[in-house]
Amino acid sequence: METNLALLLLFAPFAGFLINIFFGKKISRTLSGTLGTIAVAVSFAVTVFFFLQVSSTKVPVMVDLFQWLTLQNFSVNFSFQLDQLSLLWLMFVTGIGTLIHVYSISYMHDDENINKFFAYLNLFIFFMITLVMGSNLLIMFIGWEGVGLCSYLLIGFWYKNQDYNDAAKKAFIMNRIGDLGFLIGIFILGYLFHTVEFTGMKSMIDNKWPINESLLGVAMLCLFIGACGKSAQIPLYTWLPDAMAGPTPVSALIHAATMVTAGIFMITRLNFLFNLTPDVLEIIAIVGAITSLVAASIGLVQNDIKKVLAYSTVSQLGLMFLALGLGAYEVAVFHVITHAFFKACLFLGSGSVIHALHGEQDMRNMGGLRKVMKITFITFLISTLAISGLPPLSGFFSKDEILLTAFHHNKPLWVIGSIASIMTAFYMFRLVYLTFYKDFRGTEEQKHHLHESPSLITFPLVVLAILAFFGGAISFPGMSWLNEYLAPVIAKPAVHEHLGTTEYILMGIAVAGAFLGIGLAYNKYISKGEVPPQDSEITGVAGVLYNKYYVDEIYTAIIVKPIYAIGSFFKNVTEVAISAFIFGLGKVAVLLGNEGKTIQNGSIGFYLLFFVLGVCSIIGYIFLVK
Amino acid sequence: MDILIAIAGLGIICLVAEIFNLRKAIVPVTVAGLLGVLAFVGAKIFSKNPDILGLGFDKEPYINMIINDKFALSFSALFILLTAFLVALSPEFHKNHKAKLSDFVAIKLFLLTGAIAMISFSNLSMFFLGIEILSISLYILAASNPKDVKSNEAGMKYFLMGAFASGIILFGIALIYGATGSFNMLTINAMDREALPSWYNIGAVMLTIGLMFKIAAVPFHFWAPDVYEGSPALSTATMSTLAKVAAMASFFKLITTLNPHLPGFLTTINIIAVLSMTIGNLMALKQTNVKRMLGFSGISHAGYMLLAFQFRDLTFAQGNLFYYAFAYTLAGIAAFAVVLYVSSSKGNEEVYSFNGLGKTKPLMAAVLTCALLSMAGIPIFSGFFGKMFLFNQVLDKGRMILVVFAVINSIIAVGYYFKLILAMYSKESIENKEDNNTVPFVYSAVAVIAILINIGIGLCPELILQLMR
Amino acid sequence: MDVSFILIILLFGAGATYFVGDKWASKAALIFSFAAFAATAYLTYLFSTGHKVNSMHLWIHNPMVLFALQADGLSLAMTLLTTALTPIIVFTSFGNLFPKTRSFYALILFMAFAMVGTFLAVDGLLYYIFWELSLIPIYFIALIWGSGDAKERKKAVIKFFIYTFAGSLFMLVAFIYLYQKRHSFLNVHLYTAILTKNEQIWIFFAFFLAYAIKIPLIPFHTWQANVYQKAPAAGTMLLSGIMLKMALYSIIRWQLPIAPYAAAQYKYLLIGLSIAGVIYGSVLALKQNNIKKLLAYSSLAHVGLIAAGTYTLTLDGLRGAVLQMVAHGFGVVGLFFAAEIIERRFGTQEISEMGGIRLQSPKFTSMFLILVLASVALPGTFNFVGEFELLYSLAQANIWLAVIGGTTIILGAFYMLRMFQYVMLGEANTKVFKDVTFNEGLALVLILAVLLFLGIYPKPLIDFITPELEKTLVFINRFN
Amino acid sequence: MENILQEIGIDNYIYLATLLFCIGIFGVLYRRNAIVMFMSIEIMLNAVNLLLVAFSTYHQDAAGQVFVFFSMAVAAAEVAVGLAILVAVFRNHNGIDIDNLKNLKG
Repeated sequence: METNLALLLLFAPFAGFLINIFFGKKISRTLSGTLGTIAVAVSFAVTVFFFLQVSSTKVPVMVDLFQWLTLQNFSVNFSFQLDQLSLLWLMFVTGIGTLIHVYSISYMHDDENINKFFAYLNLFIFFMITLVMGSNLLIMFIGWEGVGLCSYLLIGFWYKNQDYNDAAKKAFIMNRIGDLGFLIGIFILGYLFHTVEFTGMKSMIDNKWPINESLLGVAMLCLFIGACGKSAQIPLYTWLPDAMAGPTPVSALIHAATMVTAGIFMITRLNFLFNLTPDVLEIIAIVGAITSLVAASIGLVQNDIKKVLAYSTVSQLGLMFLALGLGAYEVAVFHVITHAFFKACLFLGSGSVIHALHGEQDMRNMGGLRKVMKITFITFLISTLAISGLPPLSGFFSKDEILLTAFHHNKPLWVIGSIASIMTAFYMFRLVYLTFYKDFRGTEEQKHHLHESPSLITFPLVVLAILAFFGGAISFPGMSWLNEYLAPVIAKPAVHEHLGTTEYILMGIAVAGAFLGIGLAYNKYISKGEVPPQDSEITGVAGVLYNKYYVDEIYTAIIVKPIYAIGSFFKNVTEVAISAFIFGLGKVAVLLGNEGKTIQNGSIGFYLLFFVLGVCSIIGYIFLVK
Repeated sequence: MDILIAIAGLGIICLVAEIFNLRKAIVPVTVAGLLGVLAFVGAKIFSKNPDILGLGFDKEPYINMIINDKFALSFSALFILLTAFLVALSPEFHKNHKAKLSDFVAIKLFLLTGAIAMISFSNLSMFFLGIEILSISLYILAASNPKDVKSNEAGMKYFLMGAFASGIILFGIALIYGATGSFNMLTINAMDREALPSWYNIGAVMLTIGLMFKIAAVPFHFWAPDVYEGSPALSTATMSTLAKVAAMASFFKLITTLNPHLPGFLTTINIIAVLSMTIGNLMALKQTNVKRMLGFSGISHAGYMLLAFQFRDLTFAQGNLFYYAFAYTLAGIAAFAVVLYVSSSKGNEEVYSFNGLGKTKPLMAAVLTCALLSMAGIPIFSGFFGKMFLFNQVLDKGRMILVVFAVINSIIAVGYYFKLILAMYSKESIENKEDNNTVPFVYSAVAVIAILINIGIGLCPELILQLMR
Repeated sequence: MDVSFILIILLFGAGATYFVGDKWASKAALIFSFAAFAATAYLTYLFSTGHKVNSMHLWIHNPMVLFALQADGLSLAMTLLTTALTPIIVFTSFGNLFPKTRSFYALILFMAFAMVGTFLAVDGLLYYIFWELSLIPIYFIALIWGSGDAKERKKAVIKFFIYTFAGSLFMLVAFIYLYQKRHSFLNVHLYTAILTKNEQIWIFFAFFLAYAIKIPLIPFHTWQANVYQKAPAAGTMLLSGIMLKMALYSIIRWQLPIAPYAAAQYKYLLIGLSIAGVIYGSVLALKQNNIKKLLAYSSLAHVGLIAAGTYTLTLDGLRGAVLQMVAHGFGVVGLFFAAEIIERRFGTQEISEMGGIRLQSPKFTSMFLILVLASVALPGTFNFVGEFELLYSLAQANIWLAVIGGTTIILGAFYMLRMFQYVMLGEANTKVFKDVTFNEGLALVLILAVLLFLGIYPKPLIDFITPELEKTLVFINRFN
Repeated sequence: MENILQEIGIDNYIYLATLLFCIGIFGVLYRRNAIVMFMSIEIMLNAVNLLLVAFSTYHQDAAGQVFVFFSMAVAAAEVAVGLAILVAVFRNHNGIDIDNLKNLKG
């Protein structure tokens, strides 16, 4: 029964994928979308069932299907594990997934390939479930790569535009860099533990299995590289902003709420191993902090509404990694959940705006939308407040806990995180002000068509906004349901300080920082009524930021270009040289043959002379040379 | 001796038949007769008492002149088979000079007697007679187209150099006679090598040189390409198959029987083998005339066959040499059957004349391809086994370096063999007007039969190898 | 019934195909190749139920050569690969109108005959004969039915032939040399021949030359891209799908167990060379504008990894190599067929002249995409299984080797997706891309089915090949 | 006979024959007239004949002398064929200078 239900949970979206890919063209667009949605909804329902069961029994559900790979040291089975962590993840993956499917029915209605779209979305959910449910690293890796594939497919969904395809390709390749790290990590762990099952490794750690610490450290670092790729951390983050080429629901689902949190999931999953390698944790924390700052600073000056959100996502993911690096796994998970709510809402809201403006994404051409798009505006505002960290919205709690933890462990990181938070508040409100306040700056025609989005679009917005508002309830400081719930899967809970004066002061600082950011934004864009300048006029520091610190250019210059240059070198020099050398051997033979022709000159006298010379040399050799 | 008599008789019958206006019967009778003799030789090989007819030819005094061991008989069988093929090709080749047919057939038969004499000899005078009969017949065949300047030149060159080489052979024989006081190989072989005067060794070396000329080994090879190119194609076929192998086999027999105890002797032969292979192959690369190319190829094959001198077990080596000779000559006959066809329809044997043969005459092209592949040493053709057995034998003796040279040469050889194959399959025929002429039946029949035997002994090398045991 | 039956079917099939004439040749070839597949499947079944299906006859007395065909997990797996791919390859050629059809199909069957023989033979000389024999048909297939400028093609094909022939001749010498030691060519006898270290090294590298050229490993690969490009699709498929597996198989069957000391001695050199090929091929693939050349270089990269796996001398490496051979065999055949499908419609192999196919034929695009994904070893495809084991074995040898070898998954994604992007995506092409025909679709679907099924459930194959590999490994590790 | 042979010694016969043989060789090498070359070859053959006879006497064995008859007969046959070829060459080239025969080469 449990097995079957678990398989239903897993395969419902896959069935949706199959139906949509094979019969999608034959059924109506709405039906296609509805089927896709139902498929995910079924998964959601089953998840809820399991969630309730496991919450009460506290016994994980294990499903073992059949053997997959056999290696000398270990074998890998198709087996799944539904414990607290995976169910929590499944809850919001399938839950938000369902909402976004609903949203997409309307959002993508006019696209001729809507069936493909839903097929890919379903496939994504399928792989995401695989990733989360897998009971060993390799099953997780299937999901890991699978979501990467779906991300590729969906970013390049409008495949006629080669720029979008470039973005998709870039996302896939950068993910693959991480995946290599992941693979290497798996190799080392398999070598060390002779198993890659999470439970197996955990019990070995618990039983004090002797481990080569330094090798384990390498493995963990490799896995972290994998996480960096998937969760867009420095240095592998540049694909995420480009991934905004995909349709907005995709950005909401994959590039904000679910897939990009896979890295955090993986690290949390393996927390018992990461705990053994404090150095790696430190690296994670530093990388996370720097990522959050860098991404936030870039976000300050972006003008594409989705790009701002994308950098915001990178920045928030950075904060999560900061939490992970400090060993506060449950805090990171908490932020993942709240972030999923408000960031999904923000993306969907931006999608609603873009939908209303028929594809316009540049904030310089927006403005004044709050009058026309009330629901969108309100939900968007709630989420913005949440992300900015204003109490009592969900973002406040989660972000504050991260900063608290940082303060206790590592003050410089706290400073960085706080600055990033202030920036977040600034650019998010900049976004709100530019989009919804003042007057509309677009064309007359766009203005004419401005409208609130249909209910299929606004409904998910409302739900998500509510969640973004109240989501913090799952983990109030000091009385956290989440921490208790996750206790079985987290080996060494972070020390939860009692809420004392320091903590309240810190909260105050955080809130003040958020207000500072908001105030700066208000001052600049409402009071002064500034509109960001055109691209060519952006100079100085802003120019550097606007151009994302030229990181893409640097990558191109130091990695892509050299590879092509080496390729050219191989093609034009090495290949030719090797070829010439081998051909040269043949040529020498032919040349010798040609030269030999002059000796064969047709003269009998000459032939006879050679004959006699031959006789003399043979006799000479045999009888005279001893 | 009975074989020699039968074949010589056959030759005379040919000449007589011409007198009695039985021209049409000449070739069928000859071929049938040859096959009969072949069967007779076969019976001799397999029977316990070779003197099947009870004529006493295997007893004294003939035993002093002719020895019918398995080596001699096997090679005789091969020669007879080859001659049968060559004779079968004659009427078509000489269809414009029907009157000369009987002469050519008879000369080939006499040539065959020479070849058999020089392989079955037990006495140096028999050997000398054999080689001279063979050579003189070949001079005639080479120059057999007196109106053709090229044929004249070929005949003249071959004759002058051949006579020169004969002189050296004769000198060698004389020295050996002087040293041993006997022409009888059995007597000579039984003598104590250390007790013999040094002339003996000089004589053996001179014989070696003379025979190296006959097999066209470097540096005595210069005549071969020129003569092959200039002679009428059928004569070239005879030279490159029958004559070459006969010389090689008797060379092998002569040296193994004379068995000179000389430190540098085998080294010399090895050096000459390597030189022959290399120079033959390298020179063949740039040739445009197929006959000439096959001439150079023949030089390199002579080089390979010289490897047979590296042996530990004589019968083993004899078997390998015989196998190689068998494979090489049958591939040669098949190839020349095609070359004869092309040269009769296109008027020359340049490589471009073979262009598009794969399309117009797929059978002929296929046969020539197989023949060339066999010569190149590609399995499953017997040429491969020939090489492989020789390599095996040489490695058995521990001469790795020789094998490496041989292998490198095999690689070079592919270059020119495949030039011809490429021409047949990937180039368009220059002129299409003659496409509709059919291949004469004998050409295709001989080509196919020869190549089938070649493949057949490739599939069952035992058939040939066991003859020697 | 023993394994020689497969050979007989194929050989007889080749003859029959030639003699039924141009009209029916393709069908006859399909029937016979399928019959061979059925026979192989049946023999595999017999073998796995414990029957003896070996074939052993004395062929030549002195030197002693046996007509010895042995069915074991390894050889049967490779035979299955061959006989399964042959009908597919024949089937894919149905869409082409060749001149001299009968010769073409007869040669394909003959080629399959030779390759199956190579996989089954356990007598060194017999093996060598089959090995060389397979060279002849592919030479003619590429020469006569190839595409592109005739002169260039001739050059490429003759280069290929001489080159591979040259390499294998040294293998022959090595075999004969070994024969002197044991007076037998039988593999188990050769494994146990007593060789000095020096001898082992010489013999090892004589074999290596043959295999490195055929696989090909850098720097012996220069023949490959040109021949792949110029040969007709079926020829390319035979070459890349099966023929190069012959060499990889031979490493496991012959080279390593015969000269294990040398293999261990030069382990890192060989792995390094193989892995260098991975990167070299990948980087070169990035610069290709010809789709078949690109696939050729990608193949260079993939087989480099396989070779590296075999030279780790670990069970994982060998097993991964065999699995990846099968996976790569199917995958690369599929990709070359896809390239052929495009060429049939657009009449070009240049990537820059393609594009926009997805708009016109989404079905084909999907299938092509799956092939691309299989090629980049996405988990769930069979290629991942093989590549995982290979990289794992490299990691066991040295973690950096796995890292360097692992760049294939990055660079592979790079060039394959780049190719996919410019071939399939983008604005509609002005040229019409007719949707894939039923036949074309069927062939692709079959390939995909195999890749996906084995990707999820490779266990039967793994269990099938492992015992033999373990046995071989005992010989390989006998000095350690 | 025996006395003479003993007095002169077999070695000197060998030297003489070798000398004659070498004269023949140089004749072949030096002259360009086909007939003169034939004659030089005849000198070579006759040198051998001389040697054979000398050895025959030395060994007191008739076989050597018999062999000389063979060799003379063969030489005659050879020359007959050779002259026939020469005639054909003469007809086509109007000369018997072998330097004219250089068409086949390369």
